[in-house]
Amino acid sequence: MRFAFTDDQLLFRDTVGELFAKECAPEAVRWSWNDVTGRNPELWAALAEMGVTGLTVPEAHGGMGMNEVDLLPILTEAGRYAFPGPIVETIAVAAPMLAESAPAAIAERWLPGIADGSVIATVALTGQPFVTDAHIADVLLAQRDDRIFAVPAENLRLTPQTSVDGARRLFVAEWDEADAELIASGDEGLRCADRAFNRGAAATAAVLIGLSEQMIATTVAYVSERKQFGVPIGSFQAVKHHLADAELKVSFSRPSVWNAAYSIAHNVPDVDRDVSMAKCFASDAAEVASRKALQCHGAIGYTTEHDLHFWLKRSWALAAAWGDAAWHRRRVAHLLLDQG
Amino acid sequence: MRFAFTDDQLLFRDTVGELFAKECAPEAVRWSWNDVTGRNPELWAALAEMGVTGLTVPEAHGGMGMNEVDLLPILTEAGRYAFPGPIVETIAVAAPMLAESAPAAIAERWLPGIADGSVIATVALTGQPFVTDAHIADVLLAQRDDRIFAVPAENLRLTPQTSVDGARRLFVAEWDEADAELIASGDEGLRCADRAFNRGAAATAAVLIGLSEQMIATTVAYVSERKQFGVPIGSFQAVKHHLADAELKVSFSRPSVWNAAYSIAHNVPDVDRDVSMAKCFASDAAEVASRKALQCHGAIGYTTEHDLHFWLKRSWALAAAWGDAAWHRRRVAHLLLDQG
Amino acid sequence: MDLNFTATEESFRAEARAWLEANVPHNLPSGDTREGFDLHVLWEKKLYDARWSAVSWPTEFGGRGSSLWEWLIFEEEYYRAGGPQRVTQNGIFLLAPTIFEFGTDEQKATFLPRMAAADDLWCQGWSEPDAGSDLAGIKSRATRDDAAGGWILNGQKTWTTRGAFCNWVFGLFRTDPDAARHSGMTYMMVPLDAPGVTVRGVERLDGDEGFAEVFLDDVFVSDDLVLGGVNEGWGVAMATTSSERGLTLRSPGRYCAAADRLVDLWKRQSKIGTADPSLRDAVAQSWMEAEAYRLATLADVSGLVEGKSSGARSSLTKIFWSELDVNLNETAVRLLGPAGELIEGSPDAIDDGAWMKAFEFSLSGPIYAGTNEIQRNVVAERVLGLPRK
Amino acid sequence: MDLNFTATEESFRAEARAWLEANVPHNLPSGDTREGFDLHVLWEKKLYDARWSAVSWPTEFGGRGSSLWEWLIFEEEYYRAGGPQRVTQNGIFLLAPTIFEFGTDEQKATFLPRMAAADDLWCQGWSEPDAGSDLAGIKSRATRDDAAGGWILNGQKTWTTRGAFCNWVFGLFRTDPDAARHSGMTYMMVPLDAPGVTVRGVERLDGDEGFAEVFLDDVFVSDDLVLGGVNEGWGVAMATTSSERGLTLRSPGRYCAAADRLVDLWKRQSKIGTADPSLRDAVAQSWMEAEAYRLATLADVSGLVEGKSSGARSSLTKIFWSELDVNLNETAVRLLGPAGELIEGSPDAIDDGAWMKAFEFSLSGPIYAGTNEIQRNVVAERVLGLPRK
Repeated sequence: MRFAFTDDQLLFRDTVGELFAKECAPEAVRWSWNDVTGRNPELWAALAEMGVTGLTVPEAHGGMGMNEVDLLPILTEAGRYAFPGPIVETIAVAAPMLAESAPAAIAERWLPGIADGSVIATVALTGQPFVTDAHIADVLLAQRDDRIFAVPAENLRLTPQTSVDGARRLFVAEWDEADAELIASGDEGLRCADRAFNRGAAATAAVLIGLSEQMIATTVAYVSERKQFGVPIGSFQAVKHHLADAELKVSFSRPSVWNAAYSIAHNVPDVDRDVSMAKCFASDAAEVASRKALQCHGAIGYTTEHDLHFWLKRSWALAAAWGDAAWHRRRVAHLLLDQG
Repeated sequence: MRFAFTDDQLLFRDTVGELFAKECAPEAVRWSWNDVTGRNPELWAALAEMGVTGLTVPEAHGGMGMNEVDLLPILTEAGRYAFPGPIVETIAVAAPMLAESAPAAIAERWLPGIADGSVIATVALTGQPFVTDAHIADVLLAQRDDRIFAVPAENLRLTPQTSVDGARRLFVAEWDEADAELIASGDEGLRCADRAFNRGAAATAAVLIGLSEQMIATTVAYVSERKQFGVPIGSFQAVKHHLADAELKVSFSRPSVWNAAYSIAHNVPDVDRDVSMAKCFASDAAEVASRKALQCHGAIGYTTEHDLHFWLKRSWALAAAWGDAAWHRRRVAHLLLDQG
Repeated sequence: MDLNFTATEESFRAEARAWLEANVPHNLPSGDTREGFDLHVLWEKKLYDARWSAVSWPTEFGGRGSSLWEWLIFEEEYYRAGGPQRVTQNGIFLLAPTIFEFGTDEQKATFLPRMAAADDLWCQGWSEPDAGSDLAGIKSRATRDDAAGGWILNGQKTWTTRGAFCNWVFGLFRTDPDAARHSGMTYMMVPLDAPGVTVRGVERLDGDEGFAEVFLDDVFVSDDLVLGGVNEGWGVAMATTSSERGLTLRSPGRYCAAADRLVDLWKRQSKIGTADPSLRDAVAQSWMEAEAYRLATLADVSGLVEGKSSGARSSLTKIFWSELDVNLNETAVRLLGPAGELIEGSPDAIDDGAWMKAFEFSLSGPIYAGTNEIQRNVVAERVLGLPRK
Repeated sequence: MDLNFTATEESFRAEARAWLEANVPHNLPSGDTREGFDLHVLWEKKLYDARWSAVSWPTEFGGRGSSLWEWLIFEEEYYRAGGPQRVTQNGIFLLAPTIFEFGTDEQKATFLPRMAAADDLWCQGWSEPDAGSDLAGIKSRATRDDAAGGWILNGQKTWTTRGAFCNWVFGLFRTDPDAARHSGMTYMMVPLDAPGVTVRGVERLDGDEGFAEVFLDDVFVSDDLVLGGVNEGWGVAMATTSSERGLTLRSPGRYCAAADRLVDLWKRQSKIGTADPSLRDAVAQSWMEAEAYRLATLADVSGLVEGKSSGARSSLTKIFWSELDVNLNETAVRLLGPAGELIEGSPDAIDDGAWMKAFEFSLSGPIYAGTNEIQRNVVAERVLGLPRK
């Protein structure tokens, strides 16, 4: 029993974190809101260079063949910096879908490109009407009933939607089956979709942990400086308890996210339950952290001139994406209560 | 439009409140826990003397012919003093049941006694397995399917139960229809039961308001005196906010209870919704007030030597009685959402 | 206790309803943008022309002399009809009650009719960079100019709602620099077109230019623009902030209408099978909270018409409406599922993103008009009597 | 990351499970009553005879020298088997870690084996009438008696759990009356049968005589009963209170077992059609909170075995387990509907009133071992680094 990361895993995470710190400062997020594509290909290339985009790609396809336990701490760093881009979709979801379920030719068509950064993939499972980053994707992995397809980008008809998070780019994507490659169908298709959903939910939970940690850190810094009534507002017990509440939520969500990573990587029997618990807790924690962060910032946090809103809005969007807390709590309830 | 009590109503309430203050001090509640019957006939007689037991009895049967708007503020006083006895059952529920639904002979058998204090009545509607105060009751008004009966006490077989609130006396009551007087049946029986249930729920909500107000008042007094770290603990912001939260809950529950009283008295079309809202809010408020009161008292509140626990335990019992907050919230949801 | 309105009140309601149904504009752009603001002002002028802009004011100032009950009825009908936000709000609902209480006859005659007619548009200038929750910390100062018969203002105000679009601001200025924190301040009304005033718009969380910073650089204000006594501004301001927390700023009609729309949203989402069953209780709870606010207001107004002030209990009111507003809109956004994050203009946004916008706006409620932390202190200390320390 | 136990650990689990299944007594009366306490002591002696009373201690003191992982496994199995409360808890889980850290070899040899064997039964004496959350406010004093080689104690301790049934108490006494608040205190172990000691039982919320007041009137305590240095008691006590907040007092096995019983209760109530559908989410939430506590503990222990202390984060742990315990038991009581208020001995009480009793007990969690308000201050100041003021 060892519920901890290896030194290598932590080093990898920290190295990627340093890249984000340098290349994905708040000004970069602000740029993403205002730019037409909102995506920085050089930063994606740098991630590829480090091996991040190929982290989950099998070695046979030019990747590192690692798993969720290696990946999720890196996604938490992506959350900490509110990184704009399809890191969850391409690396956490699409690559393993292709590696696990796609016929060899299809896998070979896309996976080496994911590994070297030249291919960006995004995902649309049943129940996900809005596809992220379809405007820069090379391929969409999409579910239609019990069938999973790879749809090359040139065959997609996109309608842009507008998210409250200006750095998130959402689309409705239409396509014809004739223009798509079948990856899996029947029970295998559903299994592929289930595993993809679990991966997306757990990966998003990891991002939410990073967002939450950063909102708490930013707020701690602000309330330690900001003075009212002659003292830092962080010395008021009400402010202390707001932030302690947020820290409590995040502290007891984090282990459940690492456990979900392990359960997916090792395909343990309770993987659905573990993933849903992780997403439920991480979504709830992000809601609490974002609420407390805004309240403790006061009016300054309520402007777009301040950076806080990038984290708030990403938190709202991701808390709801891949199933919100209520949806996942219901799945856990079903698994616990409706049998035996 | 005037959503306020008359001076006469307030005077009546205050007069009864003064009686409770004198005759139902905490030592009287403590006595009730330890006494065999736990009921003080002299205090009941004093209530009868004042007209309280006959408040809802029609004048033709020797009562005052008043309604819920007159009665509920008095029940809030009963809650404030944690009065032990079947004041809700006899006055708020049984008397109106008999007055509205019973054949003249049955009404005449019991109502004058309720008015003059010589008859105590209790109630068992469907879904209420435990009958309060059956040990001192003269008559039980009981529902069986769509029929409502008056069962004289001598025909009841009682099994005592033990409540966490030692001043509450609960029983399982068994009886044979042959030994009971039919009050109403069919649609009329169900209507009688519905109105009785609404009356019990609203009356209990009024009691909960009094319990909550008293828990807040007691706690304010305690934290203003008790010192730690060299200052009254009531000067700490966390303690202030605990009590402000409780006050907030009670302040916005109280009007809904008065509204329920009005809706019952005037049989407005939305009476079910209004009553359920009142009980839902009052139950929630009492849970919050009891939680905050205990937390702010600390260990001293966690002993039976201190009086606080009388209020805590009554609150827990009554928050659950006559439908708990969740049950009534569901009824409101049904009324709002399942039509149209 | 009598929960019926009189026949006169009911006919007032009928008149208001008929007029609003015929005239309320729909789909106005946000009043917190330049373009939207101008359209809202046109609507305000229309309201005024039909004497609905300030129903409770005496007719001489542009109102109808309506009772508080009729005012409540009008508010119910206004929001039930889907009436747009009131960009005159800070004047009519906050400054005006203060003018009625503290203003001279001349001030009333000068300012109130122009306010009712939306000829003057008012914003408030309470907060400063170092005076938010700690309102007594304001530093903007007014220096006496006896010769000119007035004051020279210097300093900065911030978080001034719609400041970039209004032509007047009211607020506190320090007139006696040596006085203790709560003393030595004076309540003044300042024309934003006066020389020395600079206004900079600030974008709000939802992207609207809803805030402004107001910089004052040797701005002259004549004596007739002082409201209440010199150095007595704190007491005058408390009257305004009490209006801000209580009845006049946030009538229950607004929340009851929102709760009804939430119920309608639930039914629509149910019909297409996407209503989250876990949210059923939350929808009912939000509806009940709006109704509880309505009932509490009926009780308050019943007291007010008999001369009983609710005093510090207005802090309870402010906490309650601000938190119910957050709960209600959060529930709605959750009900929308994946579409919850879509905003105005997004093709698949339900109700054109109005719920997310309302949710964002609701989050300011626990912050402005005195944070809810401060309000809870006030409740503890002034309603319950806990020691201040 | 490897979430499997080793073969050795699994065989330890199997041995524990088999022994517990064969030996755990059921339906013991509460250990917080005189009669129940004696029966619990018999059970503790049986545990000791099979060397299960303190598995993580070295064998020389009566343990098995088990690893922290094995200790966790034993706790899981103990509560899964329905093992009764541990009346030796304040000795084995709170005092013993302090003796291991600060005690002399002689103290270890004297006290630990008797503690493991339940020959000595320990209670703690932290709180005093004026020193609750403010532990540094204690006034009980120890006066030096050089001639006799010890100290003369005077004062009063309160909220001493099971104090009326134990024969030893440990706590802090002021040995230097002139020192600052946190200094000048010494940690002492006091025999309750010493002359000058009076113990008065106090009835707890649930009716059990679970508390005691301990009055000390010129009680002599010899030097070998001082734990750690004279005047260094605060630091020694902090080690004990840290155990109290964290791992050793409240192992996750206890909450996971309770959560499993809650799930079972839901299924039973469902079967008879009385499970409140609104509580379904709450049952799942409670189960997840217990599981989250288990996972957080696995992470903590993974750090501990590599020498990383969790430090002030133990305050987060204390808040979490105390609040999850309240939520869990409150959910259970609500699930019982009208039977929720029935207690032990009531004919129709479900599970003989155990849920209400557990709910009542859970309410003490946010109070004892440092109120959760104090713990939140600690989290804010020492985990997050907010200014103390």
